[in-house]
Amino acid sequence: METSIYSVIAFYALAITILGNAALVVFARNIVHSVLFLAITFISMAGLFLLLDADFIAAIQVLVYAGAVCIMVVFGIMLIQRPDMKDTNLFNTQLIAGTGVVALVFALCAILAGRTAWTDLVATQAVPENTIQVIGALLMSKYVIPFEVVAILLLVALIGAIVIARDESSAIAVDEGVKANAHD
Amino acid sequence: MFGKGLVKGMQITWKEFWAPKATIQYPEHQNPIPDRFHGRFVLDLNNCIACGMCANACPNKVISLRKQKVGTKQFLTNYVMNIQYCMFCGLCVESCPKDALHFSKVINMNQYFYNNIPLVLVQREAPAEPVEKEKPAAKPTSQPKADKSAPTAKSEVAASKASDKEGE
Amino acid sequence: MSDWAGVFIFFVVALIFGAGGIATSFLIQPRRDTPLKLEPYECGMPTQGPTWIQFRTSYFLYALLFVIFDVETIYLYAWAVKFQSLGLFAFIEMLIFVFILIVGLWYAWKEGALEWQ
Amino acid sequence: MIRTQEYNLNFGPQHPSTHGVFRLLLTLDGERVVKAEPICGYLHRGIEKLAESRTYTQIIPYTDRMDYLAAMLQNWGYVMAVEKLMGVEVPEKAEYMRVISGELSRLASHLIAIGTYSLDIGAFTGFLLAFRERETTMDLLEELTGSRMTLSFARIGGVAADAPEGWLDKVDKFMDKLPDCIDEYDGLITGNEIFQARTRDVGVLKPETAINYSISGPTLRGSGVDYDLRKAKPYGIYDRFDFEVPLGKNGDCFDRFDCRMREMRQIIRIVKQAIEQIKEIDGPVIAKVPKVLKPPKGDAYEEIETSKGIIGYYVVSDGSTKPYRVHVRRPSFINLGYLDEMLRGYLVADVVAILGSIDIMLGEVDC
Amino acid sequence: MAVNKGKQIETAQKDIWAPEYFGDNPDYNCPPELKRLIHLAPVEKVLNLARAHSIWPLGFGLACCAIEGLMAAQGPRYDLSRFGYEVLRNTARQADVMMVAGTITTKAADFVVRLWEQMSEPKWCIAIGGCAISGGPFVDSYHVVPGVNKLIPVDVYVPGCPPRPEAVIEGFLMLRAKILDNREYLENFKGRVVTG
Amino acid sequence: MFENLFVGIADGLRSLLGGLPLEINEAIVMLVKLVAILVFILVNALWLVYMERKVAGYMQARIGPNRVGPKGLLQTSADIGKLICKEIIIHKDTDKVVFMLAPVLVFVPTLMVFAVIPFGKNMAAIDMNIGLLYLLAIASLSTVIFWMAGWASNNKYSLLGSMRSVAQMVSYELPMVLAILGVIMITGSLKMSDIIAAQEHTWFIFTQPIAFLIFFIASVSECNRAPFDLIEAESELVNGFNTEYSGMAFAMFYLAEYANMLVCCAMVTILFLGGWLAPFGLDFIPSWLWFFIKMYVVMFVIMQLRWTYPRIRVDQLMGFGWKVLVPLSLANIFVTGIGMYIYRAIGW
Amino acid sequence: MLTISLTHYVVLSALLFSIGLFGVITKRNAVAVLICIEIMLNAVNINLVAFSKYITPMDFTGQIFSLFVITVAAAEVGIGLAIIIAIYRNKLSVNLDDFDWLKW
Ligand code: SF4
Ligand code: SF4
Ligand code: SF4
Repeated sequence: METSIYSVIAFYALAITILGNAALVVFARNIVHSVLFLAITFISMAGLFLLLDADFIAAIQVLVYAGAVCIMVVFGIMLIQRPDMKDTNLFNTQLIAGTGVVALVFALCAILAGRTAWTDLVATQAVPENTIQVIGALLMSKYVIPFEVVAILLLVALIGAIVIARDESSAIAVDEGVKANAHD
Repeated sequence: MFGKGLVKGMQITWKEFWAPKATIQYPEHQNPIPDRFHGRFVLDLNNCIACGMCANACPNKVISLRKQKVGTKQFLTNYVMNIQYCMFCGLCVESCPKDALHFSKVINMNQYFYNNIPLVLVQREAPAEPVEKEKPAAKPTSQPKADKSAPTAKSEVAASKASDKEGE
Repeated sequence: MSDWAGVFIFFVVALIFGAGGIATSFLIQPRRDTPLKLEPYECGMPTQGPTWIQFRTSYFLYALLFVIFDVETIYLYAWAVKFQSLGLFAFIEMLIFVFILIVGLWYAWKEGALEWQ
Repeated sequence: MIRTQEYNLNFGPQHPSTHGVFRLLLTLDGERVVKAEPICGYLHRGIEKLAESRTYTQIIPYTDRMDYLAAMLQNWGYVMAVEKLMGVEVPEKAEYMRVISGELSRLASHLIAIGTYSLDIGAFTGFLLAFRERETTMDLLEELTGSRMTLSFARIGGVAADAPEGWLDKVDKFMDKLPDCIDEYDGLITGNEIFQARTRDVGVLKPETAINYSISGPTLRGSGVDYDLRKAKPYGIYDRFDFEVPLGKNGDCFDRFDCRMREMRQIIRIVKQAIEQIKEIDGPVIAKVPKVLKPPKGDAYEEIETSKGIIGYYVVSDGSTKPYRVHVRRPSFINLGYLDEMLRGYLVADVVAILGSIDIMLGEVDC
Repeated sequence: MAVNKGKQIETAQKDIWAPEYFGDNPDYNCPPELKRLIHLAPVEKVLNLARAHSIWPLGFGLACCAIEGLMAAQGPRYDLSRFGYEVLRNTARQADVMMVAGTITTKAADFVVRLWEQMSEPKWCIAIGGCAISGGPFVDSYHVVPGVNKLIPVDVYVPGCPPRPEAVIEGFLMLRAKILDNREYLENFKGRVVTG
Repeated sequence: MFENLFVGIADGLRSLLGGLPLEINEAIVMLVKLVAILVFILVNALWLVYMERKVAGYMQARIGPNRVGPKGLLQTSADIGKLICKEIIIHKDTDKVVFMLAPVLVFVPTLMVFAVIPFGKNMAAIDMNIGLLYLLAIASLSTVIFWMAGWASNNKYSLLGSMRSVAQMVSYELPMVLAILGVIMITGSLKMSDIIAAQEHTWFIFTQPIAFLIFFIASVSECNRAPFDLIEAESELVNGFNTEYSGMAFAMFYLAEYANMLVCCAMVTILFLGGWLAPFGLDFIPSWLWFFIKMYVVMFVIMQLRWTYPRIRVDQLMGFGWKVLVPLSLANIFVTGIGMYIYRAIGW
Repeated sequence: MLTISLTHYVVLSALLFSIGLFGVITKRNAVAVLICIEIMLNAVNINLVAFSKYITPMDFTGQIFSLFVITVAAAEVGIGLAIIIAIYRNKLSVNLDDFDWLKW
């Protein structure tokens, strides 16, 4: 239970930043702007993690999400972007249906969250200071199997992405297409 | 071995770092300018006979001179070099039969205004009487108007055009 | 906790510094817009064609490799700080972990994903 | 590989590494060049046309302004053509003066070529160090001719002036010092692994292609074709000197660069021999030619080897004081002919390397 | 551009001694931009001090004069960097002074103007060499613009063909004096006619 | 004597403000530290630009700035003064907000990184537990900002330059991060003060020479210095990602570049050269002075590199990063691990 | 409301998740959908870390889980983008409305 006035302010400020930017991600018309808002969302999320005494996760959030994933998405966009697409991030036809579904999901979540007696579960200890040490130790002992699986997962992702992304067979056909497209 | 060239390069720059510098601090010091340097023109008025050879030799009609007959001699009233057109090639200096035109060692001809760029080497009025003791053949009756109004030199075409016919 | 408050102060001041510099500049700079000035600069010529160029896959592959290895380094960091006290077993485990990823690097190399196109 | 959309990129005219106002319209696929369209003419000053309204002597300063880095060589080519037209015999001493000042000009040009090339590749220091030696060369030329760059030194029938007192010794001394400087560039630029990695196997020009495209100068010799007019058809008094023609092997950028580098050492040899020989010669530096030149009707073509390649002057006379037509075969322009194909398939960074290695001079390209 | 037959020169130059420059003229309609500058005037003195000592040229060479005026002046012997003027910017956006060094042909005139326009204020122009000043040796040519002052305003003229690097440095110093509004220095040049 | 100068000032300030609530007290002390760091960065950046030009001049047989102020020391101040009052052009095709945001933001990661750098004994503004990781995380953000600048300019040169720079920074961040790992394995902590303390006896440059080399090369590349300065690649891409920027916006990038250099040199010093530790027991010189001396030695080497080497081509750059540095840094981890086991077997 | 309890985090997470979900359902651009999935995963992360702090502060299970989530998310974006690039290559479009050849 955080009681310090500063953490309360921090929480609300961060929450507003996160939600606002997440909304902007969805509503921005230009996909590049979406990505930039996404980066801000990620960074403020790291702030939230700091509030939760998870400094290691926060650093990783910035390192991986803001520093790496955003870059990759940006590269992906630059790869597939047509120059004529200024409005690259439009809504599709399921806008109304989507809103309905989302409202439903949120209502469900809210109800469930409200009905759970969180206070019973809350433990009283504080989080240890040096999280990274503990996490390192845990990873090497209790979570060894997931840890190795992560390696496999990354390997598979790497190989899979390379196989998918580079594809020579269709290059010629696309070539024509691109050229035809380039002139209009 | 890879990296030898890299180390060598570092050595050279390191050596250069301590080596004496080639810079000459210009406004205070200056490298001596050689005698033949093609700098600003000077005209030795005593020698010049206003023959117009220099204007003729110039590829770009830079020199415009006005002369006036005073007695038997040609009197130079106006000698303007539009050095904005000049190539500093030295053909004019070479062609001068009397060695009147020279290059000086002055390098700085900079100006803020276009109108000031031409070099006015001579600007004077012709004397009413011939200076020499010889008998004046015919005293010029009308004083030709000397251009005294503007201090800036008007670029003059007449003289160079007149002297251009040799080439045709 | 207070550490991070300090970081936040750093962030705010850095932002103020950046914005302040630019804002001052906007206050005192002369401005005159001409149509030519407002065109993109391309070596003194009007730009030809769209300026949003399309890039090649190699860029993406580099980014992909980077992401994968960046994630890997997280685990490596968590392990490295505990390396001295964890013992041989953890070391070997990490060797396996790294080895699996080296396989990935080797594959990328072999497939030419490391070639600049 | 996915073919991305091709796009055009203006490379120049205001670009740090086009060596003047030259424009390359690159069609790029990613960073690879698909097509390169050289667009020149930004410096077309109509020298050939202007020459028709100047007398024969008056044209000399204009030739300076074509390849302004090696002005003497341009003068030389022109006056040789006129001399041939008029049948003037050039005095011995003038020939030597021409050789010395011409080779110094060539040296200045090569120094700029290697300097700017290293600048293109990204080594700034090489550029400025090359300029240091160029300043000395300029000093020498200035002492001789009165101008630093645009010399206008050659005259029809000889040269404008004899060497001033002690000048030859100064040149000699400079030539003694120069090998050390060249060693320094070698260490700094040629020997550098990064530089070699940048330039080797880039922009390969096959000997046959080079000949077919009529390429000349160090660009040609970098491909291993042994053709230097000074050796192949010795004009002037070049048959009296003992020197080598440096050749490349692969015809890539590095070879072309290295050719210039080694050519500088040959310049030292030539100048040293010329100084030795000129000391024994006495006489005028200009033949007796009439003040007003009126060559007989006819035409003449003379070509010499400049720092960029073979420059040829074609002068047609109609018997008046002014030439009927002057045409110049400009090596830089002709060397550019193969540029498009040479660039294809290379990266943008290589464009700079290749363009720099041809060592074009825009004043000459556009004339 | 028409062939400059008679070499009649109409100059398009800034006359900094014109009365409207000082705002003495009551009829003179002061643009808002100028008004803003008037408020800034005290600051401007300091800023001019900074401007005058950090004139970054646009790395822009056209012909022969570029070798002497740009390269040799940057070179070890003359070393413009002593004054802090060596930072050659490759993009017009960051440059302060455009050194027009070389012949401007009609084909090039277009982009010279474009480059000049694309430079950010405040900016100056130095015309180096005969060609840039007036078309120089090629003034008769059918393809040469007779002088850069037909296209853009020029602050300092450096005649020569090519001028020595020293003269180029001198030109920079003149520009510095102009920016600093060094009256004594400037008066020296007002109506100055060089006589032999 | 001067050893405790800065720490003393901070303590004095703290006790001076003793009456205030703790948070405010801390905040004010932090602010003072921050301003000190900001001034430090700016002064250093100005000095570095000057030094760069001087060093360049001296290596090129000329003398560099010497007219403005004593010995030309005010040259860079004049430059900045001029850049402030220069027009910022926002041309019509730009994405205006992003275009102006990039120069505002470009200083942020750099300054934030300085929070954890110990300039001397007990002289880090914040000595946090995950200091190194924090530094890496924040530093990785600058890639996005460079990309923003390039993309928003809507100029082919800028876009090409920024894409290149991002690809480059991304590729070299990895070997850099992996090289640090060797150090962390020995120290077992991400805290800056622990890392320096672990070098009490031997600097890590001796125990981790490969890591040092990799880190050095990678950090030269990270701050886009020659021979890896493709980002600006003057002779190819005009000015790279900042082609369209003028005036103060450009100055921000310019300053940030040098501030980044400062960070890199500081990192090399901290990780491999023993930070503020005095070598050979020469501890009459205050620790912070040692830190500067070491930092500037590294700086000089980086500058000399720039003025010596040509620029390497983009494909070679990428190849070098991925095919040489990454495998090498992975190998370094193995070697360090095995070496430590051997060392422990023998030593203890 | 001057204390921050677990509920706050859960609600925040739910809101974020909903925004992400909304984006996934309604966006037309495939990359945008991918981005929104990232947001959803992040929402989950908030929960995990919050639980970790409030419920099992000594176990770190939540934190380690979120570590894995981050890993998976990174891998997912990589693969996702690769797939989009591959599809783009065939269809020259990233518009999800065009990706209907699975339906025929
Ligand atoms: S050629 Fe000589 S003497 Fe004749 S006008 Fe010219 S300067 Fe005078
Ligand atoms: S130097 Fe040449 S261009 Fe100049 S005035 Fe003399 S002859 Fe004419
Ligand atoms: S003034 Fe002379 S040197 Fe300068 S560009 Fe013109 S012709 Fe060349």
